[in-house]
Amino acid sequence: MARIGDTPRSSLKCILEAVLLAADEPVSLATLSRVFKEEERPSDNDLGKALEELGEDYAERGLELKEVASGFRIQAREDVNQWVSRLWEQRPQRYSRALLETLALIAYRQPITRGDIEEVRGVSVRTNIIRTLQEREWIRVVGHRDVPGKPALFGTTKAFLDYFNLTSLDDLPSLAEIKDMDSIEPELELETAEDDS
Amino acid sequence: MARIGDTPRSSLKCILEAVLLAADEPVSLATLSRVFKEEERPSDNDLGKALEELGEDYAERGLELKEVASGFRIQAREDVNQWVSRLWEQRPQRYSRALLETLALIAYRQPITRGDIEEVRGVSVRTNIIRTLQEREWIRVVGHRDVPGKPALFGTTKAFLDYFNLTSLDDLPSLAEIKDMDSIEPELELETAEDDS
Amino acid sequence: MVATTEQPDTDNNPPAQQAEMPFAIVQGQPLTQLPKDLYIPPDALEVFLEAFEGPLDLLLYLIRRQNLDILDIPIADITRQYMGYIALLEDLQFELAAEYLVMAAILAEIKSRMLLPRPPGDDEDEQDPRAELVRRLQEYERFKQAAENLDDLPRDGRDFVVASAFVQDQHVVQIPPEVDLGEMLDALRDVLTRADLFVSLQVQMEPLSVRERMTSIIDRLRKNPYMEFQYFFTPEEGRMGVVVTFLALMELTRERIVDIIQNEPMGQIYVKRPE
Repeated sequence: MARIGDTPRSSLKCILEAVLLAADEPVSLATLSRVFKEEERPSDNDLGKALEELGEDYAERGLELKEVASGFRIQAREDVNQWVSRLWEQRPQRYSRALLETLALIAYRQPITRGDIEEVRGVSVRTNIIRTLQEREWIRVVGHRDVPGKPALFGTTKAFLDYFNLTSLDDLPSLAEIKDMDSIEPELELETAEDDS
Repeated sequence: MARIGDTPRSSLKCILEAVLLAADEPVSLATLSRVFKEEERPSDNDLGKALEELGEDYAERGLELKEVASGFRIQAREDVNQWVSRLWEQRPQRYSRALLETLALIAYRQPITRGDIEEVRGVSVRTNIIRTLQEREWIRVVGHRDVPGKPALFGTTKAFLDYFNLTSLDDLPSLAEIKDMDSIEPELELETAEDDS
Repeated sequence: MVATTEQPDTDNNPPAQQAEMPFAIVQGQPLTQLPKDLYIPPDALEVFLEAFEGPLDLLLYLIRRQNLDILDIPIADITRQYMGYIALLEDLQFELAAEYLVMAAILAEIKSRMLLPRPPGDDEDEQDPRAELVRRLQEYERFKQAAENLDDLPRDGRDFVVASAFVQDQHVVQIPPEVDLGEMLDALRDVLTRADLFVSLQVQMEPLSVRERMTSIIDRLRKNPYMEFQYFFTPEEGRMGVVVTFLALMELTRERIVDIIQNEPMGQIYVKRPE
């Protein structure tokens, strides 16, 4: 049986590249490590170095090695997206504002109940939005709040992060600040007097 | 909108590579041609040349550019197949009690026939248990008993001793010791646990 | 409900800089007032309502399009505009989501509280009646923004495509389970207890080295089915080794696994693998 590096084609880097491209989903470091038999298993350090080299090889290519939440994957860069996307007739799906707002609330405020979401949005959340998000495996029930009715608490998944090319929730754009109202207190009475003319 | 070759990442070759890897199936020359807008569409000759170059780039990689009936695709080479295929390995279930009993009897009573094992266990030994243990190279046929049917005699192997970190069968606790154990000693489990790491 | 009593643009005309938002476009012309005699397809208003994600969104729109400070909303003005839209929609028997009506009530309440003289002295504790609404508007706005940011993030299949290579004969590799020695010994104890072997068969207590030796003897006979008896004894193993080998050979003979042959008295003894 051949061993790592017996030929240039089976160098650690080449094996990792083939494994990443053969996998149907991002591959974690643990899984990458497991494709090697115990007696030849490279250290995490060696794996990391080979991945780094592979990433550098891709610097001038239409591909990139990307680490997302559930592991590493190779993807076509945005640079070549205009051509790649012409492979498919269908335009990528657009999502409604209601769905995106619900998803944003779950992402930033998890764990969160449907009631919490409705309170912030000021409207009821339609069931099919929750269902769509669950079917896409972007959100999941992470528990139940200990109040009457035991409403489900939702959180986002690794698949959500993978889909949006993120490694962790920390990579999400930061939320806008909430401004304090006290600063405008003095003008209050003047203003109301005018308004009610 | 960027044009072919504006950057190294969007050279014709890089675009083709990304397109081939983004597609889920072989891509015909006609489809490859169609990802380019009419005004920038390369000739079939240019496409062919770029594909050839791409194939050469892959000479020392774990991948190859392959033309099949329905078009071109990039695939993992046989050189790296042993690692790639471990991606789809099935996580082990646990061995059955029957298998462990059979293995223990072979270890302690070798050389032993299947009939002997059945006699002690009081039930028949399924063929797939014997086969599993043989495939794992923990037991082997060491001979045949000189009785009608010439049943195979099984014994344990060096690999069996290695797996359990034993130098010889004498390192196994004696039957008397086993009888007296309430449950198997913790040190023993600790030892094997370390071995498996 | 307060909302229905007030009509838009009946008394107070909005300030000039506040361009009214068209609620529909008819033949390219934005429609800000609803002519009493003009038929507007209900669909147009539906589109208008669907453009908003609820009353907070509508309020935010009214505030933002006039460049008003969210922290200092002219509540009477905004309430009047809001009520205007609500009334308009109700006039058309448009079925409004309940949330819009609730908001109308909230606005009316804030407006009336703003009119009440505030008790002198304890303005420290007295909150601006608008405070809660302002908090909600800001909270909603930040998530509205977050949703837009989310929409702008690179997205799988839209902004990038995951690359994958073909794999020939993709077959599943079975990884054998780990076995714990203790687990195996537990199994052995069970089976021996079941078979009552601990008590009945003292032969079971023989040292395992004999068993091991038995295996190695047959193994050697596999390669050479006919071997001299003394060949199996190695003096380096000492007395114990000799005893182990002897016991192993006896046991193998008893179990009819090997034959021991002596062709003539005092002659060479052979160990033979049965044919």
